[in-house]
Parts: sequence; C-alpha cells; structure tokens
Amino acid sequence: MKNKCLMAVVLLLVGFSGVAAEEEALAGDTLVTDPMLLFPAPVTNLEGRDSDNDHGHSVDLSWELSPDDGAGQRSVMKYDIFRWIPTLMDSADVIRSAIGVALTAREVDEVPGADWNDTLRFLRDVLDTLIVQFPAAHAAYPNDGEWRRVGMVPSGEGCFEHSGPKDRLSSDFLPDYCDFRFRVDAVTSDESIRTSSDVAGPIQCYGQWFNSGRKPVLVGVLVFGFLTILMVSRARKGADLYVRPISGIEAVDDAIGRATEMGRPILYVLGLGTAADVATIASFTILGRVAKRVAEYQTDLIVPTYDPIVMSVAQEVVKSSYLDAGRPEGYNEDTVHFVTQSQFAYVAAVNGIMLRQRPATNIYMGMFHAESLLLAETGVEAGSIQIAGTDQIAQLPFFIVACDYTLIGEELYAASAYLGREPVLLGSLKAQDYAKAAVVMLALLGLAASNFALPWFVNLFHVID
Amino acid sequence: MNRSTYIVVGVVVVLFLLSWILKAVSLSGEDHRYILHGFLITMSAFLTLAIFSFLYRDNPFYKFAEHLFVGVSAAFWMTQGFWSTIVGNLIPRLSAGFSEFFMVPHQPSPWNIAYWIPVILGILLLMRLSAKYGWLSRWPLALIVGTTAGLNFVRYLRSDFIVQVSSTFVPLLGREPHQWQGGGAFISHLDLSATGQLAALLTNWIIFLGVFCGIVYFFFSKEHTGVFGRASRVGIWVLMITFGASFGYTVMGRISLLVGRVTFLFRDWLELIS
Amino acid sequence: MPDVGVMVPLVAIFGGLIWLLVRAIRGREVERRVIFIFIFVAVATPILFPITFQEHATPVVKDLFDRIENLPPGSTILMSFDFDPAMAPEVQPMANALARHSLTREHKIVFMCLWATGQSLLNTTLEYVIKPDFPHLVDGVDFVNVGYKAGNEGVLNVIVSDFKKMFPTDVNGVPLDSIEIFDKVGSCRDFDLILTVGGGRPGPKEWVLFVGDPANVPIGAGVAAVVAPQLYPYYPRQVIGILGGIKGAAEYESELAQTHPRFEDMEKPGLRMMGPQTLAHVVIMAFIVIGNIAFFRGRRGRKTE
Amino acid sequence: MRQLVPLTITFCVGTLLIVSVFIPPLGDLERTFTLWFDIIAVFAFFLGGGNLLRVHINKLWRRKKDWGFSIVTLAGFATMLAAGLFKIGNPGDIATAVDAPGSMFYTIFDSVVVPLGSTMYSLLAFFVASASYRAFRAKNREATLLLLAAFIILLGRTPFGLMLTEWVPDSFSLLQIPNLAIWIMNSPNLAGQRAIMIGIGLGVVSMSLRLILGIERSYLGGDNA
Repeated sequence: MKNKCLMAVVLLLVGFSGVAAEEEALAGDTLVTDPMLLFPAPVTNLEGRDSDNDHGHSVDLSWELSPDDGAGQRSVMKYDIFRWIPTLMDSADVIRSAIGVALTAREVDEVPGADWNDTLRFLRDVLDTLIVQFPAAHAAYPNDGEWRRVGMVPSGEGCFEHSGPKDRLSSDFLPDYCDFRFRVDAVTSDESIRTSSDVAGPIQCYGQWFNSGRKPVLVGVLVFGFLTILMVSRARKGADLYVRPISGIEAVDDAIGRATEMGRPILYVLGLGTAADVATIASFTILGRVAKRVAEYQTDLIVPTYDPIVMSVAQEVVKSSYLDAGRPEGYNEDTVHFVTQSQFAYVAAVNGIMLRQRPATNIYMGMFHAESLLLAETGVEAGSIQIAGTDQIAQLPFFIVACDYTLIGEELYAASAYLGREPVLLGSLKAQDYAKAAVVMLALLGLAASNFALPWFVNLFHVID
Repeated sequence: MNRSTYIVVGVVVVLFLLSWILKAVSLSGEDHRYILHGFLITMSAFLTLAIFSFLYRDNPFYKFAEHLFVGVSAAFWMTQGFWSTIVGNLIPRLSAGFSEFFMVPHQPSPWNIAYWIPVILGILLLMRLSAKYGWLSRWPLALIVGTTAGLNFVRYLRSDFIVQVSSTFVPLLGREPHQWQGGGAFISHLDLSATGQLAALLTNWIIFLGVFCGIVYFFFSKEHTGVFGRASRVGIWVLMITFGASFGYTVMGRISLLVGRVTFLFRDWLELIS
Repeated sequence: MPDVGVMVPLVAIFGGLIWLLVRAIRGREVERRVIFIFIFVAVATPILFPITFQEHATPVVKDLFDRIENLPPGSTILMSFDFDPAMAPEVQPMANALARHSLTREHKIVFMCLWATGQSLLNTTLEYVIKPDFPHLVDGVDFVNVGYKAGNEGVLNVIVSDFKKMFPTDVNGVPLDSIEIFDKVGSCRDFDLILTVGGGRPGPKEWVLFVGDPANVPIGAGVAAVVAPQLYPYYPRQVIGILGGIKGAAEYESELAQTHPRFEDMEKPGLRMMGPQTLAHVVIMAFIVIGNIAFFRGRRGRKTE
Repeated sequence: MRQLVPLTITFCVGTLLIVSVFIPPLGDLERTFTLWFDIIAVFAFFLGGGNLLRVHINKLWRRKKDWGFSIVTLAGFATMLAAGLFKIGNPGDIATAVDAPGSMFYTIFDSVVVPLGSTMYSLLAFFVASASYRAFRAKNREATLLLLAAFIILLGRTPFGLMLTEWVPDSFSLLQIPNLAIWIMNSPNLAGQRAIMIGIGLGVVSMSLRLILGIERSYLGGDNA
C-alpha cells in the first residue's frame, strides 16, 4: 500500500511537470556608448522606513528605478544615496576623535602622571550632551546642515539599507528617533551628470521588541515544546512506549562482564567536550550506568578527563552510582582524574594508560575531534573491546572503522532515555520521533512545492538572521 | 629496568649530546644564541622521535615525552586562561587598581557589577573541595548548563534542523527549481556526463531518498520491520557510504601532517634537504 | 644521484608489497608495524628525493585556470588570504600559483585578508613570489596590498557595496583614491574576478554568500581539502572553480607550467607535496587489497578445515 | 533544596536565553553569558591543577610504578606555570602578550608543546593506514559499501584515478573516477551527513528542552551525594 502511495506521488510529480514549464526570456543587455550624455530622469517614489527586526540604528530605503536605468537612454550607472546631516554631528565627531586620541595616549602613556581617565570621562559627558541634542538638530531641517553621500548602489537596484553601529563612540553611529531625510541621485558614467530625487522624510529608526524574521524558529520552538510536554505527560499516565534496541548500549553490559572475567579495568573516556556540551551530558548518564555495574561487579574503572568541570561532575556521578549500588566504600577518589586541557597531551596520556593498564573494555562517549582514531587504534593494539558514541560527524567514520560498536549521532542522546527507561525520558524520545515524521512530511511537501513553482512554501522556512 | 634498557638510554643520551654539539656548531655562524638554539632543535627532534617510537611499542622515551607533555600543556592552558580571561576580560571590569597593575585599560560601566556573579559562582565551584558545602558547586554548573541548553535549543533548531530540512527541497525534475523543459530535453540528455542533466537529477534523487531513509534509521520508537525496516536498512547503507567516503577523503590531510613532521626532521634537524 | 635514491626505496616498497601479497594469498595477515614502516618510507622517500607525478587538471580546476587565462589583460582581480600558518602548507601554494598566473596575464591584483594571521602570509607571497618573479611590477600600480581589516563577514558586507569605506588606504597608508586600479573599482561588483584562498570561517563560503551571490561577481576558490566538499554544491554556478587541497594546487601548478613555459622551473610545492601523498595513497590502497585477499583466503581456509 | 535551586537556575537561564533570540534588545545576553562561562571555567582550573598535582604527588609519595616520570610532569608543570605567570624573559613590560616571541613561555611552547602536539597528530597518518588494512574488508554488505566508497575516493585523490578511466567517453564522464569521487562526496555523502545532522539537531533540541525542564539531571550527580 505504501509503495502504491509513493508511486502515485511520483506520477503526480511527473504529470504536472509540464504545467510548470517555463520559458527563459532572452534578455538583450547591451550597453549604450553614446558620447552625448543627457541628464537622466530621477528616481521616483523614494520611501524609507525603519529596518525590521533589529535593535534600531538602521533605515531601509526603496525607490523606483530611473526610467533611464536599463531602459530609455540606459545611461544610469549607479545611484548615490544622500542623507541630510546637521553640523552638530560633526561636532560629535570631533569629540569622538578626541576620545580616540585620549584612549591611545592612555595605553601608550606618553605623558607621565597624566590622568587620562578623568579626561575621558569629561569627553564622554560632552558627547552624551551632544547626542541628546541630535533629534532637535535633525528637526531643524533645512537649517545648519548639509547633504552628504552615505552610500551607493549599482544601477538596477532599488533599495538600500543605511545602518550604523549602536556604539555611540563610532563615527558611523546612527542615532535612533531622529528625523532623517534622504535623497537619491541617479548618476551617469560622468559623475557630474546626475539628477536628484525628491527628498524623502522624516524617517526615524528605532529598535523592535520582536524579531519577526525568526518566526519559523519560534513556531518550531512552540511546536516542539508542546509535543514534548504532551508526550511526557502521556508517558507519565502510563502509555506503553517502545524503544528499538541500540546495539552499542546492549553491548555495554556484556563488555563489563567480560572485564570482570578477565580481571582487567574498564576505561571510560568522556571526550573533549565541556560540561555544557549535549554529548558530554548524554555521556554522564551512560557513565552513571557503567559505574553502577562496575560497582556491583567490583571491577576497576578509569576515567581520565580533559576538562576540570567535567571532572568534578564525573566524580559526582560515579560517587553516587557507587552509593546506589550499595558499595560506597568501593569508590576511589582517583577513579576520575584530570589529565590536561590540551588535546594531544590528553591523547598521549590516555594511550599510555591503554598500553600499560590494558583495560578489557574502552568506552568513548562524548565529543571527539582528531584524536578519535588515535585512541581507537591504540585500543585495538591493546586488545580491548571498544564501544564509541559521538555527535561529531567528521569523527564517526573513524569510530565506525576501529571500534566494535558505535552510537551514531542521535543514538548517543537516545541512549540516556534507553538506559533509564523512565517514562518521562521515553516520552521526549517519542516527541523527537514525531518531529522526525513531521520532517519527512515537510520534505515531501517542500519537494512538491519546489517542483511545482510554489516558492511561498519554501519561503516559509526562510530564516532571516 | 634491565641492563639493555640502560644501554639504550645511554646511547640516546650520547646521540642527543652529539646532535646538540653538531647543531650548535652549524648554527654558530649565523646565530649568536647558537648553544641554546642547538639545544632547542635537538630537543624538538628528540621529542618527535620519542612520540614516533610509540608506534613500535610503549617505552621509557615515550613515557618521558608523554609526562612532559601533560605537565607543560596543563600549565600552558592555565596561564593562557589567566592572562586572557582573568586579566583580559575580568579585571578591567572589576578593579581600577588591578587594571593599573596589569596595565590593561580599565573599562568602567554601571553594568560591571554583574561580573561579580561569575566570580562568586567560580568560588562556589571550588566549594566541591569541601565535604560539607560541596553541593553548592552545583549552582555554577546549573548556570553553565542552562546557558548552553538555551542557546543550543534555538541554534540547532534553526541551523541544523530548519535549514537542513529546507535544503532538502531539491528539484527532482530539472536542474533548477521548476525548470522542467519537457520530456524531449530530458531524453536528449540521457548520457551520464558529469555535468549533464541526468547526473544532476540523479544526484537530487539520491540526496532526497538518502536523507529520507537516513532519518528512518534514526526512528527509535517504532520497530524496524517490514517496509519501514527495509527503508532503515537502506538508511544504514547510505550512512556507510558516507563514512567510507569521509574516511577516504581525510587521508590526504593526515598524510600532510606526517609530511610536515618528516620535513622538520630532515630539514631543520638533519639538514638533509634545503 | 637522485635517481638511485628514488629507485631503491621504490623497489623496496613495491617489492615488499608484492611479497606481502603473496603471503596474503596464502592467508597470512600483516602485522601493523610492517604497515607503519611502509607508510613512513612512502612519505619520507619523496621528501628526500622529490618524485613528481604527472597531474591533469580536473574540470573544477581547469575552469578557474581558463577564466584567468581568458580575461582580457588589465582586468582587476581581488585576492583574499583567509588562512593561518597551520593551513598555509596546503593553501599557500595555490595562492602563489594563482598570483603568478594572474600577473603573468597582466591582470591587476588587489590583495587583502580577512584573517589577522593572513597578513604575514600575504607578505610571504609578495616577498618570495612576486618580487623575484615579476621584478618590473610596481606596488600600487600593478598590484595593491590593502591588508587586513577586523570584522569577518562584516567586512564583506561593507565592501560588497563600498570598498573604500572599509579600506580607505593600502597597507602603506596610500589613499586608494590616488591609486589607478581603484579608478574603476568602487565596490566588489567592479572586480572581474574574486579569488579567495582559505579554509576556515570566514572563508570561501562566506565570500560566496556575502559577496559573490549578492553582487554577482564570479568567485574562484582555493581551499583546504577538508572544506572542499562543502563548497562543491556551489560549483559551477556561484563558484567558477575550486582548488581543493594539495591536489588542487598540484593540478593548477602543472597546468600553469604547461601553458606558460616560463614557469616550468618554478618552485612547485603542490606538485612536490603530491609525491608523498600519491605514494602513501597507493600503499594504503594496496593494503586494503592485501587485507581483503588475506580475509577471503583465511575464510576459505577456515571453511575447509 | 540541593536539587531545587540548581534546577531553577537552569530553567530560568535557559528560558531567558531562548526568549532573547526573538527580542533584539536582549541580543547581547548571549555574549555576556558566554563570557561568564569563560570566567567560571578559569576557576575550574584550580580544581584541575589541584587534581593533577594530587595524582602525581601521590604516585611519587607511594613509589607507585613509573613514579619517576611523575617528577617529569611536576617539573614541566611548575616550570611552565612560573614562566607564564611571571612572564619570565618577556621582552617589554607586564602588558606584553604572555606568548610574545623571545619569552621563556614562548620558547617552551615552541620547542616542546608544538613538536609533541603535531607529532602526536601526525601519528594519524599511520593509524589511518592500519585501520584501513584491518577494517575495510568485504565481510558483509555494509562493510563492502564502506570499503568501496573509501577505495573510490582514495583512487580519485591520486593521478591513477584519471589514468585508469581516461578512456571513458565524455558523455559518460560521471564514471571517470575523479568525477565519480566528487559525485560520491556530493550526493550520497551529503545525504548521509544531512540525515545525521537532522537527527543530531533534533536530539540536541530535545536534550536541551529536557535539561531546561529538569527532566534530565544526570549532570547534577545523585540526590544523596
């Protein structure tokens, strides 16, 4: 049945494709090389508004192209964007450069004993007073100011984003809540032959409280959050939740048994992640499980760590596992120890441990970088059973090749739910699967959309940064 | 240590001294600190060879290099952290006096008081050395985990998820989105040239089906049987090709690293090549 | 007597491989230390006695070569050094070859970097490649070095519409307005080609996203091998050609030497690096074959027992 | 109490940072929190350094196996720490970078840490070979695919790839090994990577949510510790 459905979808795609056929328009784009340049027609409908979804300090301008741009005389080469700037802003620039000089002087300390901090404080105060007057200065248009070029776009483009940093010490600082006025010149290949547009304004820029460009992300956050909470609460009520076996995790118990039989230790490597990396956090759960088993079987455990915070968490986890197993006296402070926070020195040390203490089982779970193969190949040399898991795509091939079992990406995160068998964790796993199903559906819809020229659907996923 | 080990160590020490002398002699013309530099190059070469000796088996030279590396690198990161984070970022915000001592520009701001929070949390972290108040060390941990959880939640949803999903929206009928030029054009492109239309279409189909089956493999809450199981099996195949290809592709970079080390030995140490 | 130096290790490697093959056919496995020795010899020999293999330019490389070759002399090219010393062995040979090629075709080059560490590497290229090879070219007339600006993608965002806003002067403090090359260059759109050499972030990908696409300027990229796969999807539309890793550099160098005989004797680090690479790859592939033979013979042996 | 406070902190901070993504004025929070993280991490160095000293002094004291090498570690640690903290031999005053060329810190870094690190890294060249020999065997269908993909890519990286298949006509140029290698990198490889990435993306999102909601609390250790 499912096969038939798929076939139907494919047939539909093929069948409708004729409708979507488009002919390429031939654009004859030839340049006019007329020495007799006339003044071009000005741009029209110049409009400006505050840029969306930002923290202010930015204005979007748009206009209709000059009739002589790409058509008519074809003489327009570019557009110059001008803004009316009150002279007060120049005074601010003078203060700014003074601040710059004072800052450099303080660093170099050319004048011994001079207290530059006081000077700086004074200059900053002056600058602040000036900035307060900016709105009034702009409102005084057209007195005490002049038009200055603030940007340029090539011909054929009808929009421009005029933005500046929000740092008031920067000379490009663009103040919020000031009445800006703009005009756009259509310029020919001869810079002096140009036509100005009507003045647009007043336009103010200001910050927004919501970034609507990130709506798709917000929808994702809400949908996913809702799914998880729903599934977790269903799981709490006792819904039966299945989890497929993950062979790498099943193998852990056997490997611990093997180590016990051989009377050799188990090496657990948490990788190079920090305590905040998701892979490391997933690894803590698995470490807890391993430590508990190890405590029960009275085998030795070695956990060399790379990050001091990871070390302290791992100590906590192992200690409480021994408590849970009812053998607090079996916990040894040296089980979890710090090596060094340098990638290859860490590898050198762990490799040394492998060859000297010959662990029966090596478990690598967490974030790994180039050291993955260095560790895993040495483990092979030492004759250990090896189980690995990482979310670093670039390192997965090496673990796959050199280890007996490998948890691939998401399997590592799922392992904690799988091991715990707690309904809450299983519930969130279920939510993850629903999200995956949604991905598949969306991908199918998106495919149809991109094949049948429905760009609006594809644009739904467009995230503006 | 048995007798043969002593002999080997003795020989290596003699070679080391010999190399130092020869290196210093060869540098003496151009470099006024030739004795020191002769030693440093010999030391680098010795450490390089000590690590390579690990390929044969574990031995005292490797142990020496390993232990030295651990000690020096641990201190390296600690001092780096001290100078860049504490002196570079924290002190300018907290204390004018210390800023002057370390000669870093003081950055006064009313918000600076917030920087006491990480300091306090940092001290709380050290509490774990105390048996009684060890539990306080969980607070900074909670802050760190909360921070990254919050950041990751949105970041991954956006870049790894939404963007990846939308880039799977590939045209299956023509090279460009909705540019299907009818059956005739398709048939006339029925060759397998690397830049041809058929190859491009094939690529798109494989990407789409590959992603689809790959995702099926990562379903955890459904048994992998029947059609579902077959798709998941195809998913594993796609993953295997991925892993094989990535492995093969990285070999080149790894060899380059070895070339670098061997070049160091031949050029900087032995001066066999220029 | 480099020939003897080359022949002896080569005979040793291939003789050894054949011996191992014979052993494998009898179902015997190879010890890993033996593999290590083979790899070491395969890498060390070509370093001591340079062996170069004939390289043919693949289409991705050839496309970029042809573009530079066919631009009318006097075209302006922007070249960005976006890498650090760690990446330099892999990508600097590309930068050198691209610069040589462009200058010999009499194009004007504007050099810049998005990485602070790129500045010194850029100087290396200017000092050791351009000065000796093109002594008649004048800094500020035939090429300009505008140096480094902090800001990563932000820099790109600005120069795509106004180059001089980000780089008012070159590294020597000469205003760009007084430099002839910049008479017709206002923004990145005015370059005839942009070459970006790098491998991290910001790098070629950012050039495509922030400059190539919005300004519709052709981009050629030289990248470290690790990042090259991420760039292939942009070829041939947004990126007209890619030199990927040492192999890309080697292909470009051999193409350059073939087309312009004056470069036959130039330093070819890319081709030289390919010697160890090729031998090591061959050795690894030989071991994969030997491993499979040993595996199947071993399995048959176990079955018959 | 011992669990509640940390869980509350995680919840509040996590939620705040999620919200900040959508609210431009809070855009700087991310940087602030990352800086805090760095500062806390420096305090953790005391834990790490303390532990390192403890382990090695212990080994030395009890004359455990290989105790002599612990002296090397301790000496290296002390020397480097002193060279870095006191900026021994630095050209210029206290404000110059700790790793300015000429300083003792830089010298040790350049002639000990760099050669050791890059040599350790270069061992990968050997291990890549031994791993390929051992693991790329056509044991079953999956292993065969792994082997074939790797072999084609390897072949495509050498001049022999082109030599072997140069005779293939241009209309079938996809089957020429260098092109085939690029094609494998671009399509099946890309598909596999993307599937893993989507999975990881979802996994991270889900795990983050579990952390914020306090469902996943393994990082806090047990209740009783």
